[in-house]
Amino acid sequence: MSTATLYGLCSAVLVGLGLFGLIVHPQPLRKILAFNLIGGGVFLLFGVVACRGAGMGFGGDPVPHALVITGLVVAFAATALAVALLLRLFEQTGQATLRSDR
Amino acid sequence: MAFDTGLVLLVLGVAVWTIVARDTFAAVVGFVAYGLLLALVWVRLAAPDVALTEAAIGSGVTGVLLLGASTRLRRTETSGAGEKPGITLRLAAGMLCALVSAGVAAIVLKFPEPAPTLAPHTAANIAATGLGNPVTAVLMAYRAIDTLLETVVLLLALVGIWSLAPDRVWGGFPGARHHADPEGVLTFIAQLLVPMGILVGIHIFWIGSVAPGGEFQGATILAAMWILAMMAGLVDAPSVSRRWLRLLLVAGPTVFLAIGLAGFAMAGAFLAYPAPYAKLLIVTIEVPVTLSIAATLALLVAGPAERAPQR
Amino acid sequence: MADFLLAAAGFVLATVALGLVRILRGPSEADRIMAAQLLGSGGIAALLLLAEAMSVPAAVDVALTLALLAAFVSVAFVKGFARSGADGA
Amino acid sequence: MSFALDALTILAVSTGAFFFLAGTVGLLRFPDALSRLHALTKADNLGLGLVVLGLLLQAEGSFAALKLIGVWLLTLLAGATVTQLIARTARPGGTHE
Repeated sequence: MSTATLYGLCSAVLVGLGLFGLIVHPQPLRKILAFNLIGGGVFLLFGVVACRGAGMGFGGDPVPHALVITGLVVAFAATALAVALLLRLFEQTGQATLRSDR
Repeated sequence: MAFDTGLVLLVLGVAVWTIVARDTFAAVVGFVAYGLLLALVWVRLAAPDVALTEAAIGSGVTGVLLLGASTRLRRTETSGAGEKPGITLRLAAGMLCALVSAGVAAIVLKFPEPAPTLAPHTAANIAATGLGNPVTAVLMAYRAIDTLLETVVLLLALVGIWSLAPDRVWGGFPGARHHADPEGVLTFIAQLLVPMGILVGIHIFWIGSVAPGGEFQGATILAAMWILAMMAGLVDAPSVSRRWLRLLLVAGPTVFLAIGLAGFAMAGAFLAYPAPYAKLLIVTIEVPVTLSIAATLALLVAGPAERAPQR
Repeated sequence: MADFLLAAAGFVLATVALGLVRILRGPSEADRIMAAQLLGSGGIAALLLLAEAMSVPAAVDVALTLALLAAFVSVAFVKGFARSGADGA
Repeated sequence: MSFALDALTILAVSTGAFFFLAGTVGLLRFPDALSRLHALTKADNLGLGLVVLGLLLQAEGSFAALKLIGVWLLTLLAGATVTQLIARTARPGGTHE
């Protein structure tokens, strides 16, 4: 097994783990954390694809690298917006829960 | 190979911890460690540009954002305990996720040979941009429209956050005012770290044209230093209705868009650079974009207005 | 030489990973922050060793960024930790 | 000459790695938070310092060396300050910041 494959399998497990946390955790902040965990796994998959595409004197295919950089920044923006929404919910209701019956 | 196996096990261990930790604060500590380890993974995958971004945004700034949120939400920790889904649902979720993992793993194992790559195209065209770093060249030339839209997305997220402010503090100051203790340790560290950090940030931005680094990484470091100065009470967060702040935020995307439109006249297409001036134009775009992104990222962490503007 | 440096990076990483048990066990949040700090400096050491072992000088820049951001996160840790007992706002 | 430098690098890096081990053992085995803090700072300052020292001997050019020292100084500074903040909060009755 090559190094790239090893990290590829790692990314597969990370996506599954993150998805599990996203479904199972009741607290929204934990869901946001889990979502970022999935993000890490998906970006890693891009990294593996890039690593396999090395050539022309580059250590990896620069196009997926650029995509991941863009993705990381956008993921941060989404996380910040989600956190702000959550804190506002908490301020408004005194609770941070997604249940609708309270 | 042994090193990589160990690193993978560590990453997975920290990820499991982030999911199963009972305490949210502890889970966030795990997430910061996860980002740090991923930065190491990116170096192993020969992607130092991404490693820089991961270290700065993925671990650092996201970590601070989530830490702040977990501290504020601490009192709600116990109330969520009764909502934990039953064992059946957990089991079903576990099966589903194992299935998804297995699917992704199958794709990884069945990657086509030889691997598809755009590296030759990048190598063939990089000379026209005058840049030495292929990733920066892709970000600023080949996928320039992505980068332009990204700066706009960041602004949209900030508008979204700002619009969450209640009416009574509309247009006010984000976050609590931190007061500097002139003899405090925090003031001391901030006074030393902020200038050093600004230097490092500019360095990382500047070498981006020839070596790993660039505007996003540099901007994130600058943003982190601004947030640090706010946390230490050295400076207050600016009121979100200040005109200079709004101008700073839109300066990057505006210059980017203007040069992009000028591409029609100069080179016959949107975001096309005439070859002899490509590097000059790219740097002209990068400087304001870096400043705008730095300001946007810092204000994204600062959150919506919480204190009324002074009359 | 490269092999030795890579092995040293692995050793440092494995060692500080053991320290992660402290994050798991706690008991206090100060302990968790300390374990994270140890992981931070271990990670930085591993990056510096990797930079030399793999001949990727840019990894030193990554280490520099990480050192800076680790300091930044630690300040936020301590601030959040000092406030967590109080009102929280 | 190069052989002697390599030997020194190996010595310094190995000693540094040993300090990381010592720091971890201290963090796991010491009974209370303050003595654990003591163990941690040793690993942080000496461990990383020795690794940096070993790599300095291999560094090409003064700018690369300067960056290595910069990394160490930043970690040192952050470590010392954070350590003090933690020590203050970990002390009984010292929860104010």
